[in-house]
Amino acid sequence: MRKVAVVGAGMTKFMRRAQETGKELAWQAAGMALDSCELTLKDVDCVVMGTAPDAFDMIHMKAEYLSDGAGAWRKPYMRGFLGGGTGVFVANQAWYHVASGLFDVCLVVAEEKMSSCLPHPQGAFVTCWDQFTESPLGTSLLWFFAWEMNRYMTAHGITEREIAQVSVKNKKNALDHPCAQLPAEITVDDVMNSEVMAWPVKRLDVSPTSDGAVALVFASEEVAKRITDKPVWVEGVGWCLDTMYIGQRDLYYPKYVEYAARMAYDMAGIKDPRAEIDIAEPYDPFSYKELHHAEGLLLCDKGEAVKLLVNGETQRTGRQPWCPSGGALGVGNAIAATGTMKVAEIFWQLRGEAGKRQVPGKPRKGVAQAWGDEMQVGTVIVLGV
Amino acid sequence: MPLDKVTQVAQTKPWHGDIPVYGQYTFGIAGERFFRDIKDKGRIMGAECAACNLVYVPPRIYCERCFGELAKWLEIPNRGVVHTFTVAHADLDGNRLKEPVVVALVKFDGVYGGLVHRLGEVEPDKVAIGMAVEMMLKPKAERTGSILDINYFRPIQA
Amino acid sequence: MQRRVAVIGIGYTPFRPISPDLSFKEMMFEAAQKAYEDAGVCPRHDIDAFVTCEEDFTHGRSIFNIHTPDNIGAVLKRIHTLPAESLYGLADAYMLINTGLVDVMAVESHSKASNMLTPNYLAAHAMDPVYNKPLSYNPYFIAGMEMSRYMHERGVTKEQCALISVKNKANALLNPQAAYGDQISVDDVLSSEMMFWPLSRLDMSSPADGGIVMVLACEEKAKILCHKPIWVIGVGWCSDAPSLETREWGEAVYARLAGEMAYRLAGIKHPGKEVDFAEVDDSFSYKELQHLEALKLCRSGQAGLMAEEGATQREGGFPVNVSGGSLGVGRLDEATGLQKVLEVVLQLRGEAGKRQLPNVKVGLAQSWRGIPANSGAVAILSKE
Amino acid sequence: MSEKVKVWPGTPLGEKDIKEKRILVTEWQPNLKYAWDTGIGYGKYFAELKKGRIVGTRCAKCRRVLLPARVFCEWCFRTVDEWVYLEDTGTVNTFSVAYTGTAAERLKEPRIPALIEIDGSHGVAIMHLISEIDPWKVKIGMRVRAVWKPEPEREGAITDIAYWKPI
Repeated sequence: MRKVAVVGAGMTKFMRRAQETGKELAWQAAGMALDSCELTLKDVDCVVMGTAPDAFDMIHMKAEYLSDGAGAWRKPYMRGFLGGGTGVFVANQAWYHVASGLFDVCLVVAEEKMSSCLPHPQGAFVTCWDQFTESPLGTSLLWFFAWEMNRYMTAHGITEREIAQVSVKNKKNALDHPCAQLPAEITVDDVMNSEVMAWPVKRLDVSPTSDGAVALVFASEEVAKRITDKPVWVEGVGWCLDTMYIGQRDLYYPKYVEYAARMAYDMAGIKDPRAEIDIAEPYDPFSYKELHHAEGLLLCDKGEAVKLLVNGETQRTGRQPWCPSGGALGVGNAIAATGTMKVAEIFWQLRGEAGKRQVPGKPRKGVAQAWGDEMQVGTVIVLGV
Repeated sequence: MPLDKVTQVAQTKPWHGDIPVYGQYTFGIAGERFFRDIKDKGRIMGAECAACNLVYVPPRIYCERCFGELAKWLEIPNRGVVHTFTVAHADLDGNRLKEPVVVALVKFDGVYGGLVHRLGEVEPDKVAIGMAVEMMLKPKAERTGSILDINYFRPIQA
Repeated sequence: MQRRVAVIGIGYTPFRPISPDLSFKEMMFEAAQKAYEDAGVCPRHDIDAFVTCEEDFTHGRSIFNIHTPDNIGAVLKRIHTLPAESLYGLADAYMLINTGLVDVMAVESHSKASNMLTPNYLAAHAMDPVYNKPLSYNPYFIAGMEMSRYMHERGVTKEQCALISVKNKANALLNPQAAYGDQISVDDVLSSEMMFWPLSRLDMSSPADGGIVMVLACEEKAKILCHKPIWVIGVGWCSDAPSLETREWGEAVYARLAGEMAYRLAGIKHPGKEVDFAEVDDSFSYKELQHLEALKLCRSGQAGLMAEEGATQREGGFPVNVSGGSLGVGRLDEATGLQKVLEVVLQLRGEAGKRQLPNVKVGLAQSWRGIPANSGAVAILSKE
Repeated sequence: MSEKVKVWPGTPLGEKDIKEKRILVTEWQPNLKYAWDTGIGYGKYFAELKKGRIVGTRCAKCRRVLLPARVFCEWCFRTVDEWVYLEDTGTVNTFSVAYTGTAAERLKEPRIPALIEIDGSHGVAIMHLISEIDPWKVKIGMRVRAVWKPEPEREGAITDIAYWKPI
């Protein structure tokens, strides 16, 4: 299989409301990514766009609209889509654009402008669920997370206070992220006392809605070695989608994440992810999700993630840091862009370029993961140096 | 044994729905400035890419061809030519228009791009590609900062 | 070196203006079941990855891929969605198989256009929200403007465009799957309701419902599983400037560049000679002519004359849209591109019934993303 | 990389910037309307709900009950074999006490959305709402029964069940 490397990354601030249009955000991130590896648009063979539902930007076929901002003018340009899992999936897609042998340099741009959706970006989700049997109930996005969190807590006897520590950790990590939207020093009590939105989900368990863009540059081995002495290799990719019928499966465990992770680990030759993975960026749109996903990523036994958290092993200075970036809870959740931000974070961490966020001990292998749809999608990428 | 298919029209029943959200869009960095200029000063501005030797209308903050940043803005004369046009006989709801609307892409001299708008003060069958037209703005008091601040383009009388 | 990739199975439901007997899920299932039967594969065991091509608002569901895996046998497997024309799905599968990660892959797309009650608003919703949307025009003005400029630049006449509608609707009469076959005359087209001058009602295709699934495989698997593999020898796709203001209005640049990419992969130097027939996008009559020129399947500015001479008729020297195209079959939303591929596969297999072309070896399928987009894809398929 | 970049792009706005018209915005009502074909499976599911019954299907190969009713088994990828009528009682699989509506608006009285495992389905759940109980007394594993709308008010929809109440 052809070797593929990530060679550049860029991103905009994550913001509740950006003045920039989606195109402008895309250009800002993409331009920065190209600058970072000293390539120009001429060097780019193809472009992959990652952006979640059109209902956020409120533009039908929004990838078409965004294409010039993403640098796709007169280039092969494709948009991959797996709901909230899109951000990591497009990295996988860029990998196969290059690994196929068709292209040498692929620019990935992930953009989201959720503030365009009124009365509130959450309203977009009511257009997601099954139109016949689910949406007519007035189904809210938060119900799903509340159900899953409740099921997860009940299955393993985990408490809300324990889960709250994810928010505390990630918002604190985000204090060191220059693009973060909601960095904060908060306590478990702050989380517990925050407004109940859909019990057991409280306001500080939830990531914000965001506008922002992130871009990555992928290159073939030959090009990567020519333009950088610090390529970060794509070692494994995986993606998997479970049935849409939510009542047909048990929410306490994300089997789809496990399947996607196994695909990626198999490809990367990873036998024991707990020992071999140095840093992880599991998707954390809600506090419990980081734990839930870490279990799916096989970074611990089922129900055990919370122990690693409570012991401090997942802190930036811990044995295996989770979400050293600050994650969706701290940096912001510009859906597709957030997944790609996680890939960018692993890229920066493995190159030792994460600044104040740098995880000590020269990490060599990292995994980024995103999740999406109706509690259905796992997308995973393993990077290494 | 497989289940029976739907075999009678009476058994069919659609389920109705819509998209119960709407869009609110900022104009962006370039759009904000472009429409403020139209609203307040009644002029069209373009943005130049020196590397590609292009002047963008509508102006942008980036060049779509080379990705360079466009910092230099310049005023564009409000006279242009019809690059292409159509005579629309149906409205957005699909209804027949009583008075057809001539929609055109108006290009300006030396400019990459142009503006899509309607033509006014002209019979549809008199319109031709290459026809010289000028921009007709709404009175300043009625301008809100929108593409609709331009009322229409009309032929320049020779 | 590229791995060889073949279409080893096809499945589709009839293309009809409405389809109230099936939900979209049941339609996807029917097409998938037929494709897997045709390929002799079990999706649960034999297929490594799936791709579906659906756009959210076309189907009225955001994150449409939520609703896809069950219907094509992809639960807990690799499956993703491209909110794109379905020919992009074929290209995507071509890439994935070429990585070596995947050996057998399914591509799905379907149309439930009849379920979308406000199609003008749908296309309008794709326009630039600041510069174009506030004008609130019927979005098909874009086709009128494009036709106008294309005719101006290439000296094509409205009569020549009308010939395309006449040809494709007549071709569709021999296609049992086509919804809009008819015997019409150039006068019928010219005298049909004027919509967006120069575009008349009969220059425009009408929507249809239908589902299509294809199974693709690498060479080793294709040779084991299939006695009539049809090889995908080239794919290409391209986006030109999306904005109405900076795009090219006369030439279909996206089709030219997508075509060049596909020809390069297929090792084709003289498309007009090496390709035997084509299914190109004909969402509007003039689009067929514009695309033939862009794809270098005729000399620049000659497409209209070629139509007049009858060269693109079923019996002509270079048959185009023998299936009936979108004008004759109906426009299948995102599935339109796969319908083009379907016809090419049927012709190359020799399974095209009464409309079978004699001695065809290489066929081309091309698609355009639709109003108001400015992008599209190309696939070249070969018997050998 | 993070170290090299001094200024990260992006121009954040506050809600006030828009409310007080400090920046230009434009709005668009998409006006997208649909009539989705219910087809065989959901067509029957709705017709039976109108009659006050919950219907699923069964796959003879994996023996699972599929709910809501559908005509093919996604796991075995084959058409199913029979309709099965289920009880209108069930067990709470998981639930929430929701103070927010679909567009994040705050509700005065919370709703209790739940996944309810329907009796006779061997643990397959449907999405619905619980009522007639203090929200903080709801428990996973609680037994509930459907409260149907009066027959004349039913339209063949999931909302023909008004809500579920504790047994």
